[in-house]
Amino acid sequence: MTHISQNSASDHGTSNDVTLDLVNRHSHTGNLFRISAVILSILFVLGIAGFVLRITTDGTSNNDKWGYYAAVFAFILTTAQGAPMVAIAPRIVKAHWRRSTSRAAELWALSGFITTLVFVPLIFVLPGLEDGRRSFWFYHEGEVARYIPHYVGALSVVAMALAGLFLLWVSSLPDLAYIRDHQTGWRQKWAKVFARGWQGTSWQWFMVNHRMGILGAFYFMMLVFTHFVIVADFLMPFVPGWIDALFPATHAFNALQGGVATVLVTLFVMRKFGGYSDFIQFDQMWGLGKLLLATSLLWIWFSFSSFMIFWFGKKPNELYTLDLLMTGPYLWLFIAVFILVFIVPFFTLIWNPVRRSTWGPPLIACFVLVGTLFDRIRLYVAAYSVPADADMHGPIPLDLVPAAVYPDVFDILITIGVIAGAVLIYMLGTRLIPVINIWEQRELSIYQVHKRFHRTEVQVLGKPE
Amino acid sequence: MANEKWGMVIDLDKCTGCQACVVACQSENNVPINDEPLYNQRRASAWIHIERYWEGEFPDVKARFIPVLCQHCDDAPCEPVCPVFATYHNSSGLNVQVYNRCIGTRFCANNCPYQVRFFNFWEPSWPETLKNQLNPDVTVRSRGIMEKCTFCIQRIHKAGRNAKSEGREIRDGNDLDIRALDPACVNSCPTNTLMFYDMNDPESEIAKLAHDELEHDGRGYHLLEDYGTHPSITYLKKVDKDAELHHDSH
Amino acid sequence: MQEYIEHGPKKINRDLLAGVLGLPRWWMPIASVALLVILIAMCAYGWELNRGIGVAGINRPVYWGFYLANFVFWIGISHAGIMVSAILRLTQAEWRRPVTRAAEVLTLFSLLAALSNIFFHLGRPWRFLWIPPYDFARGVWPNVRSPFIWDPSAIGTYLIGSSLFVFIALIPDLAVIRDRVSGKTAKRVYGFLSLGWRGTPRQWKLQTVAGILLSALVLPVFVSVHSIVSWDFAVNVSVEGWHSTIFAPYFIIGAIHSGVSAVAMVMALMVWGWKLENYITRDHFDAIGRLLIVVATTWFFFFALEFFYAIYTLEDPEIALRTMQVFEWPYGPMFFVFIVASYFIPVPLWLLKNVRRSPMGMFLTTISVNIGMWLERFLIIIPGLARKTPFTFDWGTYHPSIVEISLVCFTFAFVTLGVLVFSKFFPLVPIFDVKEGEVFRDEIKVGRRTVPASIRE
Amino acid sequence: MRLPSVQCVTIRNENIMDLTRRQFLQMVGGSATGAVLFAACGVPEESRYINSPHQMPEDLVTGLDNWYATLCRQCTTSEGLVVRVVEGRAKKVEGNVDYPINLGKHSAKCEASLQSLYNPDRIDRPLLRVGDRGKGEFNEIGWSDALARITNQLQILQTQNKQNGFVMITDPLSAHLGDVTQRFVSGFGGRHLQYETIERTNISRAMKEVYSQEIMPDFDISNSAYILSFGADWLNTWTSPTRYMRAYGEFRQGKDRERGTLVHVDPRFSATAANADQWVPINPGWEGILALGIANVILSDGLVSDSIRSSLSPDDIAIIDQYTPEKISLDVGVNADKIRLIAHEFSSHAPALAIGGGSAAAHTNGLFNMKAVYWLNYLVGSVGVEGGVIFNPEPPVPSVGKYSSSFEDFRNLSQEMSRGEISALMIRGADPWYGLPEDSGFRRATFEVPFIFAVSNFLDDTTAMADLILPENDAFEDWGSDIPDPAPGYQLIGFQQPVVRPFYENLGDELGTKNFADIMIGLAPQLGLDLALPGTTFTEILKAGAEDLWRENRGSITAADFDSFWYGVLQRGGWWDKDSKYQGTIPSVSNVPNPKSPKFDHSPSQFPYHLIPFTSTGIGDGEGAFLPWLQATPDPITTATWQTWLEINVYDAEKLEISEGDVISVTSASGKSIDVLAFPHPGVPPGVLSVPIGQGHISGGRYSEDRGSNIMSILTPNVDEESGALAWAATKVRIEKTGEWMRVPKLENTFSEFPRDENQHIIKVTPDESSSDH
Repeated sequence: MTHISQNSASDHGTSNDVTLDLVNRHSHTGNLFRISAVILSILFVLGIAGFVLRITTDGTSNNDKWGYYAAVFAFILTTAQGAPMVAIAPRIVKAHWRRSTSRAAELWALSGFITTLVFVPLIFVLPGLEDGRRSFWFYHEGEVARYIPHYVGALSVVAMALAGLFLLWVSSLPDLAYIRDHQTGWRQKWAKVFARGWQGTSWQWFMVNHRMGILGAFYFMMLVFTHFVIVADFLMPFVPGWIDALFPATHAFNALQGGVATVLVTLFVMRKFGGYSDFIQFDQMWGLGKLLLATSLLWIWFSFSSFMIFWFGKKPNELYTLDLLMTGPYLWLFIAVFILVFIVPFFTLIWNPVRRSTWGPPLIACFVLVGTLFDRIRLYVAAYSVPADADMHGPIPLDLVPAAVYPDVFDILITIGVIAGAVLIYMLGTRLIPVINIWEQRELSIYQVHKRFHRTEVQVLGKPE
Repeated sequence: MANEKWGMVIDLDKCTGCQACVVACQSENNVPINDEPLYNQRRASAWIHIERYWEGEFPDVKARFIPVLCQHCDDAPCEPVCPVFATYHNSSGLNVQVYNRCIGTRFCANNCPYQVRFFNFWEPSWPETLKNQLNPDVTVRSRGIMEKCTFCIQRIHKAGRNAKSEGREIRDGNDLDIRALDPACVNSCPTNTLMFYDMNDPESEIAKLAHDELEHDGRGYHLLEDYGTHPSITYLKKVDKDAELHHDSH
Repeated sequence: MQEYIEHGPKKINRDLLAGVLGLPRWWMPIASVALLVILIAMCAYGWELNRGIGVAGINRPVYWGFYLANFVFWIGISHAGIMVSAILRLTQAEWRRPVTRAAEVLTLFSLLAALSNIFFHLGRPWRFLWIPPYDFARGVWPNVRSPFIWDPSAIGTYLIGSSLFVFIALIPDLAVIRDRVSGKTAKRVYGFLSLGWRGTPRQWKLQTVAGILLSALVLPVFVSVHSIVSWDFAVNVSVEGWHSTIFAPYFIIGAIHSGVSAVAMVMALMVWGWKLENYITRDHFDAIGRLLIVVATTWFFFFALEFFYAIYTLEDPEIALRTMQVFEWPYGPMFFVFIVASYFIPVPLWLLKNVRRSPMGMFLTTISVNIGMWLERFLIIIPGLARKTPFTFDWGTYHPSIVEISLVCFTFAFVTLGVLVFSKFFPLVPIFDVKEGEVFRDEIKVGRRTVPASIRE
Repeated sequence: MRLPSVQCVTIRNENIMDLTRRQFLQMVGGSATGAVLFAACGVPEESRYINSPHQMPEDLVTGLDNWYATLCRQCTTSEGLVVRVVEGRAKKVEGNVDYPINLGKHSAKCEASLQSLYNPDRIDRPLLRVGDRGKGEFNEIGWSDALARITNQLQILQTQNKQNGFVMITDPLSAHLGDVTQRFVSGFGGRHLQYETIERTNISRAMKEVYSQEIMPDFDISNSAYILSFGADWLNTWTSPTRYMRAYGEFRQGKDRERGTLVHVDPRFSATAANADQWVPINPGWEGILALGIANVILSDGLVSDSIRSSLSPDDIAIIDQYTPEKISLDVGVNADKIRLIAHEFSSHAPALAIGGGSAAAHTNGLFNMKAVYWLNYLVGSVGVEGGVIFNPEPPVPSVGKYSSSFEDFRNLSQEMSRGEISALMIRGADPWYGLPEDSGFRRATFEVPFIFAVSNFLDDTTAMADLILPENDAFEDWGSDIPDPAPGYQLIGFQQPVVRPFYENLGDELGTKNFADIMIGLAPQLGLDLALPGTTFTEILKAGAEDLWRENRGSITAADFDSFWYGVLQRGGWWDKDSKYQGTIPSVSNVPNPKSPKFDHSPSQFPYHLIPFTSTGIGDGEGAFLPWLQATPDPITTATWQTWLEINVYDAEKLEISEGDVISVTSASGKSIDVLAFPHPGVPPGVLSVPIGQGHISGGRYSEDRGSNIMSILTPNVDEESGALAWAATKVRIEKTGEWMRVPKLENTFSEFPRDENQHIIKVTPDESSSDH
């Protein structure tokens, strides 16, 4: 680790220059942006159309038609909604490189709108508890509501989305103030409304930091809890014998990995097309690259821990689960996932030159994102395709493993549409809130200095309490 | 003798819990005498033992007996966990314990869902005169090692050797062969609850019985099927006048 | 607010070598007590060897007892060293510097303590040689499918790795001692150990690189060791309480929880014992306190998952097991103590700055954590066995015998004595690391306040 | 009262010798010094063996073995065995496939007879009492000396012309041994009593009066469709369990037959009750009345064939008419509908069989109970038919039937003893000291008898009182013969041959063990008796007996010359003739026994609980208490071992705050009390306590001594006036907690609740297809 980052702040001199520069960049909207926005919105509309067709033709009664739908929901949940963690975690450990990435990450909280929307039909797809599925709610006729998983699921998804939005808003208060002060037209009005009279008093600063801390922690907890609920009630109960205590954690950690990947790709786009190349540099790639490596390692360790127990246990139900999710109808999908989510990141990112390049980590991140999508498809489609009348408790023979379910036109439309929607809403968001965090950039220019140390020049980082 | 798969059929409807098999096993296999302290320490070893389960309350109380012994599973959970291969599966479907090899980690015992593996916590001891009874064909296990039912492998081998020396194979028909072959518990069982023979032998009455009862939803079942151990022992359900049908689904 | 004391190399040497060149007054009595305990326990072990494992309280079906609970506990503690020095080194946490050595030494001795438990546990320890694959001549191999074969390999690797770790970090300090110690043989010994260290830039570079490399390499081992230890239990298909996929991460995070707590404990003891309050400052306690909050909470999350999913199966033995664990005497009270002592007492206290920053506070809380974590291991192992499978006829219980208890005491005495002896011959605080820390420390002026800063290479 | 343990000086010395010898050998072995060191700290030498890490000892070919057919003497009805002998040592016992009683099967007791052969506490030489009587101090004495002493004593009797002062108490003897004993005793002019702890007086009397049979008939369980059993635990301990269990296997799942139904009436939840399709708990002593109630239903509902009905005399019918279910249900404790149901099923499933015994026969109205129960068989016409009661023919050789003297006889004997009229008591294989209630006065009386000598292998309680102990050959070392009772429905005699040489023959002629018959035969000339026996040794007598059979030239073995016949008999373990069935007349019906209700002459307030003793699965009535295997055999219901426990209803226990293992003192109306371990379980009817017989020996070696307590000793000596049998189930008791606690040694878990399997994870149950119609 002997390379020295030339950080934007040093080139842009004082913090005020930084502010002005960023505010201007923020207000300028290019053609490429407009075109892509249009395309995305078309795709999104197509997706909605696909959904309408699906629900009119098949209804919500039979699960296997909704596997892909659930999968893409989970995909957005694990990638876009995981992204804000990339802003939260480094902030807690005071990693200096986070400053130009945190806003880009936080903005993904907007995708909460999409997930909430997409989640609604799932409530109707999931049958009630009275069919004797496994659940944490220990269903008893009369004593426990039969739709309690649905309530709790909806609640947690909404709560998570809201937490994200609040976090975004709180952390962008100072920037909104800057916009209010340095801008004119509708942006200024908009910012005026949301900046809530920010003056930058030390008390306000203290409150902002404080709120960010709390909301960050809360968002993390909501993330874990939501994944837990989704897995425990919307995924596992469909598969007899899939009693994998670790899997909710795996699912949540995938969200971290997916989040990092999402942010990496976002940064790359910003750097390449958004014109933020001065702000997004090796440091960010290096740090996020390390994170991506770490999360991939976590992925393999968690997955192996789960696999190990099932494989050694060899109970009929465990074998059934393994066959359904790994070795059976979805074998090739599983191999693809394994390569994309573990092999590729591990064997490339472990290599310093790759991490140090601006193109390496984003490229890997693309692989990871595709892998994550496949992974979700593998899990959800498989789980939703298990016949509803399978005995959930007794030993279940392997020959009841259902065949692979392939996507039809509707599924493809929906999948693309939902993803397009998420990206679209993000792009629109960048028009309202600067995608580079102005106040943190100012902070950086304050806390980072370069000194001569004996014979080399070193970078000195201030760590305020 | 390579292609056998020794197995047992246990008809729970006949078992009266008379304990004949238990003592027969003790005397055939040099199982240490379970004195009172051993029972109080919960370390009594009975390779085959009768478990008694209660059902209902007085006066409609029921006590049901089941002889439990090593199931000689095809996928025995005890086998993979032994670090030193002290327990392994032999060519004739038996789950064998190599006493000399055992170092006493007791891992196998933990991983046995049937709890039929017994550990020599103390050095087994007999009064001098009683040692005259010990079976010369069976090792006297020392302390600190695991032991369990072997389906009286020494008898199986002896029967095989005798048959070979007379230049023939063991036959199901030949009663004396079967007497020599059968484990001590099977020979003693007064009600013929326990039946033993090669499950790979298509002619064998017992193999047929096991097969039929298992296939055409008869009384056959394996102990703890949902553990996927595939035991060599087939139990036949107890018949009860006032049993509900729904229990069969379990 | 961070306080910061400039020492200067001379003072550092003087302070940190005090334990080696001199001897604290309390050293002898404590060491001799520990030695006494060890001797007594060895008599107990002799008795066990002589009479057989029957002298322990284990029975059918509870075939595993105190020894393995204790084994897991010490493996857990052993994760402290690597956690603190390797991970913190890689993430360049400044506060690690004075505590790394103590943590690593703790690792070393707790690993040995854990290993000793294996021998207590075996039915025929004199036959342990069947485990390593040496009997090729007769074609007899160990069974590589068994976690009890993975265990020795992983633990062995871990032991070697962490001893290297300790040694590499020791070299510069050994040189310092070599130059200060009086007495011919001592000089010769330290001279030999310090491998002719002269402090040339090249040597420094090598030493640093080696440190970083080792941390990177030892991390996978660190993960594998406890995963494997957890699999000793989790692969047991017939013990529902154990057969849970979460065990590997759950054990790891539990290990880190107890391990880091143990480090904090040792830090406090060092502050008191060797008067190191100028080196292990309140900041250090603060930092480790924060770390502990995160660790503890993650651990609790995994604990909750493990517990919920156990009941999730809705199998009779599982329900019975949990009822026994939580409600029945004596496990119920133990469970309560465990959960309170390892989470609900310490974490809220750690949230208070004053507690985090006071050695006494950290000492007491971390002690309670380790009591709780010991009970956790006990509560995982024994009830699981006592209620395995639907064979209610065989369900049992377990009472530890005096032999087992004294052998558990042995492990504690052994680790204590080990660390004490180590501290007599080597400095418990890495001298060179502290000096490096001083060099890398810096300040930045922001308006009117000065912000402490650290130099990044 | 408590006797100190036996100190057999000589035996001790011998042991020490042998120990020192081994150590000495170790010393000389120079290489063995290490071994000695290890031995010093007690590391067992097995742990020091170096053994192959991968070779199974089971793979090694060992020495050759021989199998000899013989008889078992542990069981009440001797079973045919084959014994595996390797290098002159008996290793394993298995059932004799040919022998009709057990057809290759055998009970736990037979297995354990190996341990009586090699028992460390077995008496290996004649012993002479040195201390006071009952102190149990004996000294070694030569055979010639011992026999001389006996001769003297008996000659004194002859000279004083008090031959009738000589009484011999043996276990029930039959065939040739019985014959010899009979001749000896009667020749001398003494008396011969046959003792069993659980006497069969009532049953044999009932057989005589109901079926007019001298000997016990056989029950054709395997062919019967419906069995109604009263009190007899015939699947566990009663008369001939192994034979019955073999039949039971057929009865349940026999080929090409419908599954039989078993209903068991018993105040105690015995193993038979556990295996029954229906267990009918009943108030103790009312079995007979219940039987009449069933008869009542059968008659009034016209479930009986006209032929039988017509053969009933009017006053029979009059008697039965009184016992309507409604009237009796309160006393009997079984509700009327249930009685009706049972009656209907019993009469509708032919052939049906009614068996009675056990505690049902052990009441002040025991004889009536038995008669009433067995009389039921007439009503359903299953007397003398397949699947019912099958009468036995006369035994093939002239022999005393296996009868056991009634309690009354022993009470009279005790009175005579205490009056000093008995001057010589000879005891063999019987333990009246243990088995008779203390109130019978036998124990006290023994101190009044000048000369007691016992022929016994073990120092059981009675033997411990003897002045002279003559050790007998073990069954496996000895010749013998037995006519099983009940026989399998045709003539059968089992022959017992020595399978190993006497274990103690190396002690020489003066020491070691002898055959009981040979002892008597040896004594006879000195006493000037002519027993007119066909031989000078017991073996010859047996051969002579066999020769008679050979001459009849029928049955399982026929041969040209006697020798081959003899060897054939020995190889098959006996001789039988399947065609020699019962020839006599089969009565169509007999008179209804005149009813009699049980009497418990104690105030219920003082003694609220019925005490039902029962025979232990393992150690039986105490005769097996010396054998560790039997001691360690778990009781089927409680799985308890090695101790005496008290089975008490769970709710009674809760009321009294009694939990398992509490030491409870049981006090009977006789004022005597014993301490037992409480064992509450769901199977015990409220108000009933049951305690196993067999523990509480005051001597007899390491396995039986000071272990548990003797329930027989506290019984109140109620008798059935008609038969004079001891009503051992008619005692009422009260219980108190002593406050002590002791773990019950049992196989079952130590988990607080009763092991249940309600969801049938383990024992799966399926409904009865054959009887699915109702």
